[in-house]
Amino acid sequence: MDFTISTYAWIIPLFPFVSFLILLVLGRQMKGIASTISIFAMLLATVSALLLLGETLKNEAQSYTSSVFNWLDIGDFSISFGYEVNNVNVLMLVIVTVVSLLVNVFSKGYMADDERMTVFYSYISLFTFSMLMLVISDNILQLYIFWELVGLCSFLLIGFWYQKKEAKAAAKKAFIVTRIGDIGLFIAVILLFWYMPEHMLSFTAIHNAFETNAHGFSDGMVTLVALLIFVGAVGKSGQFPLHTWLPDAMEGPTPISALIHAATMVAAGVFLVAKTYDIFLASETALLIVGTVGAFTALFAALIAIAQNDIKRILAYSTVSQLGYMMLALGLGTMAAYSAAMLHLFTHAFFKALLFLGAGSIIYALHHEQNILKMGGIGKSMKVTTWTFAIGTLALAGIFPLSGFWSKDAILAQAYEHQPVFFAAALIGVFLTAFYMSRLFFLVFTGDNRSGHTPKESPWVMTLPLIILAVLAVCAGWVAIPGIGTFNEWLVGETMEEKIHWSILIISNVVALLGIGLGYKMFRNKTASSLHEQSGNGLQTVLARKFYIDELYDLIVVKPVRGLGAFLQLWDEFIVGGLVKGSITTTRQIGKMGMRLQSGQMQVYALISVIGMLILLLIFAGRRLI
Amino acid sequence: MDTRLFAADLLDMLPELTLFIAIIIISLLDLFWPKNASKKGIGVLTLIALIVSAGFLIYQRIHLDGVISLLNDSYLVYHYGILFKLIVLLGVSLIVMMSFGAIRDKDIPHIGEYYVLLMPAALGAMIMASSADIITLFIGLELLSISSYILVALRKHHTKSNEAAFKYIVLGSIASAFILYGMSFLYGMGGSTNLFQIGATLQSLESSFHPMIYVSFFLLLVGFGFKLAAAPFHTWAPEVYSAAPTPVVSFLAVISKAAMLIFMFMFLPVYFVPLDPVQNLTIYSDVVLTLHVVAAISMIVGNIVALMQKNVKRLLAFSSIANAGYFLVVLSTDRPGELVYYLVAYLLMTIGIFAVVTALENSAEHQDISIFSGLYFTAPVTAVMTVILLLSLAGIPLTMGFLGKFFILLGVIQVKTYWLAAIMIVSSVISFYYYFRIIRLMFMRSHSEHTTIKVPVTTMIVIAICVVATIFFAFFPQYMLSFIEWT
Amino acid sequence: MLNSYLLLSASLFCIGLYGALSKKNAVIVLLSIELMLNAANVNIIAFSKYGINPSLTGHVFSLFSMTVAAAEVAVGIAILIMLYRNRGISDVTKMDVLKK
Amino acid sequence: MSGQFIFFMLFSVTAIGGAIMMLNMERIMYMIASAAVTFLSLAGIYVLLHAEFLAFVQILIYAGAITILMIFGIVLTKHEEKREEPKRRFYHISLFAGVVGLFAVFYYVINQSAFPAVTREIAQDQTKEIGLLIYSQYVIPFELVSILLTIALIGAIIIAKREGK
Repeated sequence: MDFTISTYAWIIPLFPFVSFLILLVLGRQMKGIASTISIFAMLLATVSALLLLGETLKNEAQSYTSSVFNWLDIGDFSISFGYEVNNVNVLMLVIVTVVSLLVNVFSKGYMADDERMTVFYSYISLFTFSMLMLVISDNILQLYIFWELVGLCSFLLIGFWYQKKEAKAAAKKAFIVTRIGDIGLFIAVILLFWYMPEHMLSFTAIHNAFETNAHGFSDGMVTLVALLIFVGAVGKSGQFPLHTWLPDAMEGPTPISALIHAATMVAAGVFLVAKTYDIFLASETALLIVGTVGAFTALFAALIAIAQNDIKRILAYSTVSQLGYMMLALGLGTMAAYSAAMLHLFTHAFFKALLFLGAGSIIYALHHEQNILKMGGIGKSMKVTTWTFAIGTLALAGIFPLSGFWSKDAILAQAYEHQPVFFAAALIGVFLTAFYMSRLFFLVFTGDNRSGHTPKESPWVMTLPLIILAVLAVCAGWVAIPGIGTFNEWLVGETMEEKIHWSILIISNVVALLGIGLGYKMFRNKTASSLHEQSGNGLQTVLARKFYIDELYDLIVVKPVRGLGAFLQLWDEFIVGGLVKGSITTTRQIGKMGMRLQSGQMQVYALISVIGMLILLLIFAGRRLI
Repeated sequence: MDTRLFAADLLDMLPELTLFIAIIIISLLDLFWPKNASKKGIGVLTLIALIVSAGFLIYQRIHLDGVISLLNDSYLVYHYGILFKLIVLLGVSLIVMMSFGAIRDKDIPHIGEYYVLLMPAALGAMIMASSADIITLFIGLELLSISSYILVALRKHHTKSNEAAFKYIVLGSIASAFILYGMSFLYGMGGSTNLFQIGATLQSLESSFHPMIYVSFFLLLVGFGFKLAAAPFHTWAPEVYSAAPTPVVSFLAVISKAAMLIFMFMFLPVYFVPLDPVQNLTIYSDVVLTLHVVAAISMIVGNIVALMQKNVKRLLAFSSIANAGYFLVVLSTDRPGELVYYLVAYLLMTIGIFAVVTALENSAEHQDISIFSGLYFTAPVTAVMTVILLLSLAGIPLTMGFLGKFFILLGVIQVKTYWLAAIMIVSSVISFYYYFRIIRLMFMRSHSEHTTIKVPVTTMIVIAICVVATIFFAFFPQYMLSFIEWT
Repeated sequence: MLNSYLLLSASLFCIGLYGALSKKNAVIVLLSIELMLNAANVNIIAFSKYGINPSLTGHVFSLFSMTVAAAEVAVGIAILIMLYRNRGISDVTKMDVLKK
Repeated sequence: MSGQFIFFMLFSVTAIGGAIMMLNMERIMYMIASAAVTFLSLAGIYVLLHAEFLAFVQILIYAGAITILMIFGIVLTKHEEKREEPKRRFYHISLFAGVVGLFAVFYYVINQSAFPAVTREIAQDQTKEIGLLIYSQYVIPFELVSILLTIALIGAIIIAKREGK
């Protein structure tokens, strides 16, 4: 075999790992250059990933698998520690390295004042390493291992500002909620282990077994395994009903939100489902559930986003909603929908990272103000941020010809062909997305400055990543222009017949423009006083101010929608929040009971033992004898 | 079938004999040790004795062919027994090394005796691994127990420690009485002190004896659960752990536990008594079920109560109670290989973390969990190694702790005890939380307790050995597994 | 006849346990534990005459257990003396400085 | 009623009586004396069980050594004689229930099991036979016990020793 970069793909994760080790061991002495080390390592990783991409573009779609060493050999089974390079993996590699590089650069400015910068960069490096390893894992156990590690990094980074009570609480919540998903995935791994022929856990083996139907599973078992895997994905990708940790995770530093909680880690759930797609294809039920959960999440997270005032929380719900789109597409069960989901993952990573970093730039300029009602008029003084943010907004809204348009359109077209209900949900979602984004945009960038600070454009280390991401947010979708782009064939490896639904192209654009228009009408050039009055007594204002159009919209569209959003938020607070609180209270109660046993009286201790023994004896021996 | 011991047989007992002779010689040396000379010399000699003994063990393993049985099947030299003994020796050696820097004169006035006492304790544990005779098992157990009572009591000027020692010996003796009483029933029904013969006789007994067989097990369970620190027999552990010298605590947490596992490993086969041949039901299945329940209670109680602890050693006590639960799970699935793997993993991470604790508490002069705060900024290397040990204890991937638990879970799921698997997963998830609390403390800059921390070189070596092995055998479990599976 | 011996031993065991768990005086607690060990010895010796396959092994067994009991009680008393010297108590219910 | 049974009744009544007295006596010296009575009665029981050697050892170790040790313990630790009943009623009730439950279990178990009524005559020269057993079959525990006693000796000395400060 000729020299190929694929063979050396394992080097890519090593760069951030080495940077992690350096920062960890020598961190204190090199506080000044911590960021440089990390950025340099990421640069190397990005270049290698791009080289790898170049190679896979040249070649026919083929996958390269290699086990580095046999990790476990017990009795009759063996699990190797290896890596796999195929087009899906390479796509993810590129996303992760590029976004991570840009976030690294951005953080140099954003975190400049933080005294624990070294720790921050070491966490980021560790995260990037784990994420890259997750991406190139060749078997599901290995994937699980790094799945846990990225979760760990996420946990640490959400609670990075441990002095903040909210950050601590958010880390705790993320911990408990995502754990539920992880347990599901872990059980799925063990079940796969026991039931797969010859205990094989590699993705290739899973693919082969399910494609040829040569697996040892009963139908029910397939559904169970698929759903357990999906539970893992739901936890990580913030799908309903485990989404609640993601908006809270915004308590972490903003660059982290961009990297982990928007572009990469949360997409791991989608990636996992994509990797084990053959299992899902084998079960109709599982597919339907995936699609339904996705569609529901896409819609309802968008609704909640409308009711939010915190800039990062709006973006977080938007992320949840967009991940819902990807799940929706995966639930359709066709290869075209599959590649549409991956395309959306690809484009979303860039424009969402752009939006988050843009938000970071704003927050930085406004001295950590996050409430959009207290912003406004930033457009004049922060030109770069404004323009790039606008591009991100349009891309997310799905306006032609930006990247979000193509990927969202691909999903819409597939939904239209296979599941009209999902299509309807997705279309409403498009409208809502455009609406809440334009609300965000106009409240922040136009109108009076309500923040009490004079914003200054951020330093170039922060604006440069924004510009690069903006370019990507514009162009990334062009790889898959229907009829021209070759994304589908490249990804899936087979040519697909594509119908171009012109009507959908147009409808989705119109709907998105409608949403933006409504937002424009309602939130453009707000002054502090008008905002205040709007939230005050409604009907009197209508008559007095004679803003008929605005207020009519408000009354018949926005109010109900926002009401619904608020209602759905109750789910978050009471059901999931209650669950989290409940589990904490229960453990605390058991803990207190256990503590009470420690009375210091040794005779009591002995009696506890004797009575415990008697109870066990009566239960387990008694049932045989009586 | 010879009931006598010949000089040639002594060759098969060389590892034990080495310790036996070392105990006599070193304790005599200790008597005549120069008054003003450092007692570390005694420790070094002890370490040498342990290493020589381990060397003989390895030699014995290499030349082992099948099972060597002495004294009418009452003393066995076999593969897993040798592995257990090696684990015991490894653990005690690490503890001796840790003690060089950790044990201070003002804490323990009799350092020489401290080192000497570790040897009979190890000898007791080693004898238990070889013995198929209940008398020898009992004596081995008592040798271990009495040595550890004295070890706990060695911190003479520390009133809390005195009290803990007294509680420990009273409760420990009650546990021994239960064990002895249970053994007396086994002896009566089995008509022999040899476990194989007891097992054979019990199987042939008529059903009227079944209640007594059950009772004998539950009597043993009290003592077993007590010394393993499994709930609900665990209540002594937090007190004794928090008051005893830290190296002794790691001895209790690792060696005592390992010895009790060997003990039960020997006894469990006795209970293969058929109850109902049609349903293939044996007393053993009830025994296993009981162990599962005890395991579940231990995991839940240990992990949850640990959440509430502010004292590091109490926290680790509850963590070791939870680990007793994991051990019970693997013990009842009857997979000695997994048991050995997890035992090694547990040994490394526990001794490693106690080595860290001993350095920190000596520097801070208290045991509050805050001794960890800001560690990353005062002693980064130690902090990083501590993180790895804690991650292993929490069972995070790429550590031995994870693989060990993974193996245990595979076994549990294979025997289809799903409820136990669920409890195990959920409770170890809970455990993440308190381990992470410590990790987070270490990375807090503002609250740093210490200005500088001096970790003694020997302690550092112990920590490093534990960390490196924890990582190495997670990436290359093959090396260990092939040694465990060696036939 | 065996049953009578076994019942005697069971009673002694239970009385010993009761004493160990109810008496406040540390010395008496230790003494009660000795009673429990003694009960086990009665069991063993009774079994070595009347049990299944009677033999002298039981005698050896109880010989050992008596030795162990003596060693245990010696250490126990030593620890108690040390504790008394440092804290001035010998009442087990007052030993609770370690509770949390 | 055989003579053996009469003696058994006599010894067991004194043994259990001594044990109960031990728990109920007012003064500590009386408690120890009652315990000694129990230990001596048990030696009698051993004689009934044809364990003369053990009966001898029992008198030596229990009635002798251990009782003396206990008296040492009493003398070296002062004891307030007055008994004020602590308010641990719930504890005492559950303790009583636990112990009675345990005894009930033993009672049931002992009465259930049907041991064969065969007894084999044990060798006449017990001391010699026991010695032979110890030095052949049980030589390992015997050697271990020697270590154990040494350790206990050393331990007891260093623990109880007053540290010169």
